[in-house]
Amino acid sequence: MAKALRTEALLDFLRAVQQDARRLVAPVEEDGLRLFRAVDRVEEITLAEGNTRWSFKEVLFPRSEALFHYRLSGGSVALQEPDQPEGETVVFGARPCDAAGLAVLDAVFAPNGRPDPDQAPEHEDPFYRRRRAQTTIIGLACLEPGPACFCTAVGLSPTGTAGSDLLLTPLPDQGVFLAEAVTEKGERLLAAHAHLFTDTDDTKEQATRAAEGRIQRTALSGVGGPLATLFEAPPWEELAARCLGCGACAFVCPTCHCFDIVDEGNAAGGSRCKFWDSCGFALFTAHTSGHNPRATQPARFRQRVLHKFRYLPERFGVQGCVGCGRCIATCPVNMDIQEVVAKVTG
Amino acid sequence: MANVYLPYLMTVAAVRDETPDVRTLRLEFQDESIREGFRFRAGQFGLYSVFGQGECVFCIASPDTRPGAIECSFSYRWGGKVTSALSRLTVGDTMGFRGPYGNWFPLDAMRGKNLVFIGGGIGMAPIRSIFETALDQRAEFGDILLLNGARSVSDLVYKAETEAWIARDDITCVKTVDPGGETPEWDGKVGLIPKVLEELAPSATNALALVCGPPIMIKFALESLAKLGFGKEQIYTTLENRMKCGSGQCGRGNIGGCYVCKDGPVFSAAELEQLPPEF
Amino acid sequence: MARVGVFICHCGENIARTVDCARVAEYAATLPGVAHAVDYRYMCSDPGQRLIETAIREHGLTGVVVASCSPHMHEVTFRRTVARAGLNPFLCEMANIREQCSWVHEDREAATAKACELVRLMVEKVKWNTALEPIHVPVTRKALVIGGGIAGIQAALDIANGGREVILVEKGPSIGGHMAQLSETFPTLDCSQCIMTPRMVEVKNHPNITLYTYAEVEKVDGYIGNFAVTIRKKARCVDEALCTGCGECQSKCPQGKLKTSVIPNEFDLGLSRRPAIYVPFPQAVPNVPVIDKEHCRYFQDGKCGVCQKVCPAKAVDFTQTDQVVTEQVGAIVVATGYDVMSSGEYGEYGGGRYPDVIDGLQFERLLSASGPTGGEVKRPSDGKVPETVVFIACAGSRDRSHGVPYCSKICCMYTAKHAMLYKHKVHHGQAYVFYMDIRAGGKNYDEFVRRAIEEEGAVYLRGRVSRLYQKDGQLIVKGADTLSGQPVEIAADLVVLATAIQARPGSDALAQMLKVPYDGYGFLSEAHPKLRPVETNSAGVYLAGACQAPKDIPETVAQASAAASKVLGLFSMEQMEREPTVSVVNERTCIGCFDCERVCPFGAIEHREIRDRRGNLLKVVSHVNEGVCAGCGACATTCRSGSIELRGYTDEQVFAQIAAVGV
Amino acid sequence: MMSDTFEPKIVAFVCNWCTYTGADLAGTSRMQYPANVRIIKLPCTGRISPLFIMKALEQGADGVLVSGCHPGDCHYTAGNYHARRKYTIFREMLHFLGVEPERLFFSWVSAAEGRKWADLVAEVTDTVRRLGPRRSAWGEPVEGIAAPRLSANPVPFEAPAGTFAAQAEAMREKAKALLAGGEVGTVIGYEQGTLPGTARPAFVSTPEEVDRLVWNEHCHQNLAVYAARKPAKPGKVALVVKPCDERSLVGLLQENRLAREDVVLIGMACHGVQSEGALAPRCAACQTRTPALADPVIGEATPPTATADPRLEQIARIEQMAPAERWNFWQGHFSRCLKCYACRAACSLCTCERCLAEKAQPRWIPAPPDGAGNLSWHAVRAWHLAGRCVDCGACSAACPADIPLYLLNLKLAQVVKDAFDYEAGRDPAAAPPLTTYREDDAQEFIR
Amino acid sequence: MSYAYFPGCSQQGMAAEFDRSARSVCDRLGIALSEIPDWVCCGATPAHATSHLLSIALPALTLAKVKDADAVATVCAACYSRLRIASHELREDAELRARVKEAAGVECAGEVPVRHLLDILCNDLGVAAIRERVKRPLAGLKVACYYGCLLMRPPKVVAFDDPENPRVMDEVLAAAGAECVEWPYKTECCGASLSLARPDVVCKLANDILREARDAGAHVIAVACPLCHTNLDLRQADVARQYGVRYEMPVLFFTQLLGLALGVPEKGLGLNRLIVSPKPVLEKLAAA
Repeated sequence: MAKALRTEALLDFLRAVQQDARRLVAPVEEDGLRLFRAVDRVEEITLAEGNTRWSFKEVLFPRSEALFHYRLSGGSVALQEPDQPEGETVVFGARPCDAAGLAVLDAVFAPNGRPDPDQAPEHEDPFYRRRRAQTTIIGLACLEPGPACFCTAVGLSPTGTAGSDLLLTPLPDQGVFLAEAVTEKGERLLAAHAHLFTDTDDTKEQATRAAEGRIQRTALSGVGGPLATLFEAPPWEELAARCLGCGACAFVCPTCHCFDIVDEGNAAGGSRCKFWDSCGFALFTAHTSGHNPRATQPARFRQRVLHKFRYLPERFGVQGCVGCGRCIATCPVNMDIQEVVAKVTG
Repeated sequence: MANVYLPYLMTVAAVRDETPDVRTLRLEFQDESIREGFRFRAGQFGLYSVFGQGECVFCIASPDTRPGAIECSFSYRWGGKVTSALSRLTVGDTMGFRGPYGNWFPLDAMRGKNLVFIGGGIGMAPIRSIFETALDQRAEFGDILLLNGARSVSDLVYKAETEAWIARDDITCVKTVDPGGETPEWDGKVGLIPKVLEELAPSATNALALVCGPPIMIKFALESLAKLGFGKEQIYTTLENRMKCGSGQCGRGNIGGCYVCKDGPVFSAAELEQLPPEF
Repeated sequence: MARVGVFICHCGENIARTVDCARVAEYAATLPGVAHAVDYRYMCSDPGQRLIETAIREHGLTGVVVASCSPHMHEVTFRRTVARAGLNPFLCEMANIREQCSWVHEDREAATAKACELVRLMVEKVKWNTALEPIHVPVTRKALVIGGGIAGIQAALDIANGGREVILVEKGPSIGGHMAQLSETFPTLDCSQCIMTPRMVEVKNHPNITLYTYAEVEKVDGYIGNFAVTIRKKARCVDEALCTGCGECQSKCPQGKLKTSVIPNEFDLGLSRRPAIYVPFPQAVPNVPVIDKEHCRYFQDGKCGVCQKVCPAKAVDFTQTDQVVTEQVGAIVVATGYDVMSSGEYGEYGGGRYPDVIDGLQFERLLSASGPTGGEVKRPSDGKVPETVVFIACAGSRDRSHGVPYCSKICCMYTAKHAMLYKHKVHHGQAYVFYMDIRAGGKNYDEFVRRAIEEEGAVYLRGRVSRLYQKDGQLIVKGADTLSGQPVEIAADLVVLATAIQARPGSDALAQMLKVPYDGYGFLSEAHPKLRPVETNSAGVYLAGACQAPKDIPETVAQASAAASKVLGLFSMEQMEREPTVSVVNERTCIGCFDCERVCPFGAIEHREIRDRRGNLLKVVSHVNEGVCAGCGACATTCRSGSIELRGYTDEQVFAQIAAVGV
Repeated sequence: MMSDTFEPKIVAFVCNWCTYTGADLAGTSRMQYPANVRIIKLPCTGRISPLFIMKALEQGADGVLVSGCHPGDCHYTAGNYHARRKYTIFREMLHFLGVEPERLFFSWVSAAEGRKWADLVAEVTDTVRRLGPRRSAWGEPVEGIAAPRLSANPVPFEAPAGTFAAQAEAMREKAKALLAGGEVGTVIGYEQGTLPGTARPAFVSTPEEVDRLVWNEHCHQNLAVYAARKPAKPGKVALVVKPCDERSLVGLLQENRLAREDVVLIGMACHGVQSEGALAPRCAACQTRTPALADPVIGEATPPTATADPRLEQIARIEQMAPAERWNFWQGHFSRCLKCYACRAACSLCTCERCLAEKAQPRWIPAPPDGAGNLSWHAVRAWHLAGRCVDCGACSAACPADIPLYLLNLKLAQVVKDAFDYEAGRDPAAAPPLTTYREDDAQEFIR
Repeated sequence: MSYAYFPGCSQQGMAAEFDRSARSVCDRLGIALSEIPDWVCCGATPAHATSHLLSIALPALTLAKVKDADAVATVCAACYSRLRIASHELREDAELRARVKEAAGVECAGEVPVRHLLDILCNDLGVAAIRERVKRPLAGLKVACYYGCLLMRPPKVVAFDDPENPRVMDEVLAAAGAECVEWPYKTECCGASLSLARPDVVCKLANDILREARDAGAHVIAVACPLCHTNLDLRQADVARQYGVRYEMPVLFFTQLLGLALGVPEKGLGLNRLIVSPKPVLEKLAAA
């Protein structure tokens, strides 16, 4: 039996969830663009259709964080762990594509127990693991996917449950949100606020068909194989000639996880900072000697495509691209990854 | 859960200038318990940090049979931020090390075989690690040949050790410099490594070759080994790439689908052939 | 980490009185990278320096910070100390805890705290210092002297006698300058021709001196030790090699009949006439005439050519053209001299209206034996011997309304000389001198002026002349005698104005060519008035004589010899040694926008092509000429990508100091 | 001075020849002055870079003093003249960003002015003490001050009917001719984007592909960004350029990044472009709508309107805010910066092989996209484009976080215009304003 | 060119003939003079000797009243000097403008230039225009043009000719047919306002001037300032008494001489008001 939440009761539900959690992160309007922020009052949350300018990835993989602090005095060095806030974070309004993106981040940062006997012991990112454990995702299905969206082309759905602990699917005609608990965290959440939910036998099939119907992008099924042989293929040159080499596509992407590590500080001490990086930058692979394995911009864009559509599926068994379309909407010169993959493998 | 990015605090026990821009540091773990427990395998790499300047990646140059302290050799010829900072360290200073990462030379597969070690310039560092590990259990192996080459006499790394190795009678050790790099009192060979290798013509039967050095040298060395009958799986090398995290997360060290930090840095020539020309 | 040694000086009580030196040393020891820190009473004393040397050797120091007085005081001292101990001198820095700390902060607590901070700043900086070696630049050991007056002649002779080649360039037809125009010179009254002509001949005959007269410097490229100077030798229309100096052409030149000739003789400042082909004065060196094309009938209307016909040596050649020569020289001495303000500038003294109101240089010509009147004092209007002569000092000098607020320094002396010589020539004549103050500061100078007053009977009236007008053949000079408080009126036959000494017109153009700064009056600016009077900010360019400021002959000759000694000093070394704190370009990141070239005041940035092994051009980048770079760092600040660094003040060094403040 | 009064920490950058010697003279004359100033010696004010001032503020200095030789006294003849122009612009930028003007001091102190130095230090210390400690760290918002918001009232976009189609046709003809005639190897123009109502750069190298080229109000990118690159295909490059794009080419010519004869310009008479569904703010008041350098100029431009540039009103609003409000306004926007460097990638004048942001030795601009890193990055980006930016709008359009970069660019362009009567992108032969000087440049802000 | 005319107090009193001749000359030469309505005294020497503010405020009162005129025309050297200096200082010094506004209640920024009639005649009208309108050239008359010390000083503010050797009046009267002699006392001081306090000094200075004019062969002296006129004309008797020399040198305003040349009837020129009558000279001239 599916559960339902009356549309008007949503804010009460969220206010209640906010009481129990350390913070509630949800999409708000700021300077004309929609971003995930920790909200003070639930009324700030915007429920409008469409997606935020970039995903809630930074709740789990912040754009910049200190790995540790070092103090220099005399000849000696003192290291100090960074302080990490304890307490539950609830992310509301995660679109199914963004939620599905967590699978990639989990695979890379917290492979937890993938048995690989002859590999050196797996190294997990403790910071990510702690944050991931203290985060609950309340997904919000899409009714009107945008022009750049192509989640269906990569095997996902605007009403998919992957990655969410609890998925709410708006059924405007019935005036309710269909609530599906996907994980025990979702179950616990429903249980904790059972009084707000009623049993219902409505389904989301009709909403799903309507939403999926709005996406006209051609499917990119099974592209991993053909891409393997197309490393040297000529189209990369033409397709990526206009790429300017910035990091916009990587930083708005829910699955991009590359980072750089740098020491910041002064003579007394400082901290070692990990922060977002992009394979689009020329210096990403440049050696100090000047040798650069990926010397041209098309080679760098090729790495972006192959990493998502071949290396991640091959090594981690996860789909590298969730089809949210943000990179297409954000790119100053409209580099369209779906178009490129379709052309290269077409 | 331990903070994997937190390096061990090391003290610089010894500093030795190999060449005008290559230096070897001997590092001791400041923390007793770690010094006892630290183990690594020859061929693995680590991240060396100078606090305030950053971290950079190169192999552990000392043999894994002599734990307790590690050595590393690095070039600061290109004036990199961290390598230059490392080059300014003096005995007694504190720095950081974390690792070991990546895979290692297949010591077990090498047992009972004749071994050919080829090191070009700073590439000699990983070779020395596995070479000395082998020497520490000499009996396990057949004939051992070491070819230590460099652009010029002053660029030759581990000069002292090489003399010691030449003096040993249970191995053959040859040193060579590129034509034009020799000096009047140079007593080693003069010639590019592949040419000298072909002159030495080690037999390929029941043999393994371990090669490290600049990409140009590896390319021609592999060809020479092939001429000498060495199969692709009989040749191993390590790849040097720009890496940041060491554990396959920062997305930086991949050549095609292969993550150098997790699937390497040691590769067989066969594996190398599969990789796309992205290194 | 570097192994820095910190040495805190007490400077007796000067620092210790308000800075707790022991505590600063203690603090320094805790700084990262400091291997040794000690304080001592007199760090710059011999034991103090030895203490540093032993510490360097014992502790294997890689950097030294001496916290004591200002680097302007002892930076050189301590860098030499460090060098003696085998450490590169540029790895030694000074923290100024005296002039900028102990002397200006009474509160002991605050002064000590600040001293600690200043030490930390310098310790952080020294960690990023790199060993620097002095720069060696090849030197062309040949000098160029511009200007053939006494200054140029003296400098050329000194340099030539120092065994170096010299090129002397003189704009006029002959060397000699203004001194050749003088009659006798103060304070010894020896005849200028007698003491100068031998020097001029010596210049002509000196094997090391190449003399270009009637020639001008057009362009100067290059830098100290490696100047390329373009010289235009104007066409004299007389072949110097053939001409014997017989003077036939001058006497036969139709334009030249002394009575009818209209061409004013510049040498006599218009008091006499000269032919179209002329030698400025009898003792001219070289004694080779020049054809003045404006006034020569052959050039103006194609007729005549008499000089060519009469010339026994067939030396006259109308077809001669300007010759442009380029000379490679290592140093340049500017000795272009001065000009005298024309009396016409002084309306209230009837300047330019009354012929008998003349300036000092014209009076010199009247006194000179080779002058237009053969040494007899005759007034220009009617040739009468003047019985009463009024000399007016400070005519133009020290007068803001005429744009010459400075004192021209030599007029008081030559006016006294004029009064004296006039008395010698016209025994019954009476000289009056209107003056404000007498400036006779040289050796035997004041005695000379006293002689003119007491023995020669010159009447010195302290006061300004208010008006001067002509009345029936005489010049009525109205002035005041401030000592007696009475107005004074003198009917004079001749008035001599001691007009102001000014810079040569065009001196600013020459200065710009040599990249030498000049002041508002056109005089070239010396590097430092007291410490480097004959050098300029443009390395390798030296000054001598009145081109730098008005001065008399003794001072000019002294400066000329000083400039020559500087040149000989420069040429004493095969290679010139220069401070290594110059800029250097990172050719990998330079994109060749050349903004650095636009801001470099010394033109030290050159273009360098980067080619690959097969020789095709990859890019053009900036390159710093270490011989010219003065180390100002304007390029390093202008370069957006940080591709050019100033050694000694690199971004790293400054960054470290700023970060040290943030601690 | 362990009293509880606030003791400001002041950093002084001084030139070695004049002010440092003047400070020494104050010492030898035993003139007393407060101990709050730490002196960092440089050879000349010409070497005192605005980056030093920024780094001192980032490291927490409460006040920064810069002092050197009086104009005309410079030991290197022109160091202080160049420095004066740099400070004129950089100081205005820091004020515009919200740094209190009373924290920055500039002065000329000669070697003989020991007294002036002592009095200056006393005055600076007293001023900063009264101003109080820094209200927030570099790049962090000031507690308790709301970040004001600016509203933008977009102007609807309308172009005369039919003009685009005619121009597009003529442009394609020209492109075909150029390619067919072999005069150029590549034509870089615009083609239809994959999202509705978008256009994107297109690289066309054969006459047949020319039909992909379009021309409409969505063609807002500045194609001059590709001018400084080596073309993939051999032969010259033809660029389709609007007047503002062309102005950035003038900048590239001034900086030797390309030779005029290497590029053929297909000039498009402009009707303004669309951004976020309305007329782009920069086009509302644009006065130069017909390309000046381009060889063929295609079509007739819509005559410029008399409407005032709406962004100037926004700049005026920002200037009226109190420093703390201005500061929070900018920290609010910069807090969204991801350091994706799209602004740099889209800017046709950002042609450095290695940007200062990537220079690690030393790292003037902290690398992480946190408070200090973002503020330093945006300060240096605007500073490096002062007197060079031609207001082509590419950076603001490319920014995924919609940071109003055009406000910074426009403000500094105004400062350069008022102070040095110079406009970027007009004359390829002109010397960029920061590489030259006039002896009578304004300096009323220098003590 | 339209001129706002400022006669000045002397020209209504002891130097009425200067004003009358000036108006007739301008009339004959087609120069439109429109008198400034209820102008006030320019303050002359006493004003700036006592209070700087007063010396500026008084001219400001008049200058403020000047409406739509290209320039202010003056004839008397003292008026010209005061008005010109006042308008110069008002232009340069905003703070002074404020104090004048507060003291005199008028807002004046000295925009309208102040010109002397000689300047207008020579530089605006031009000497040729004058020569054309001359009816009875002063042929044979030798004139010593006397400028006085005030007209051209201080040069930076007031001079419209070479302060040491002015030529303006010479050219105007030469155009009128007279022969202007070269003499050195053109710009020597005549003693000005010492006329009352120290007549002995005035006599000494006047004597020098008259002597030099006589020695230069001048028949008459032309002046452009009522005070100079008084000291040279009125004081000739005292000079004779003090120095025993009777010069009988007529001293006329340059406008009177110019008027004669332009055919203005003598009555219109106020020749009868002069102490040393010019009649004998003029008659001798007419006879020649």
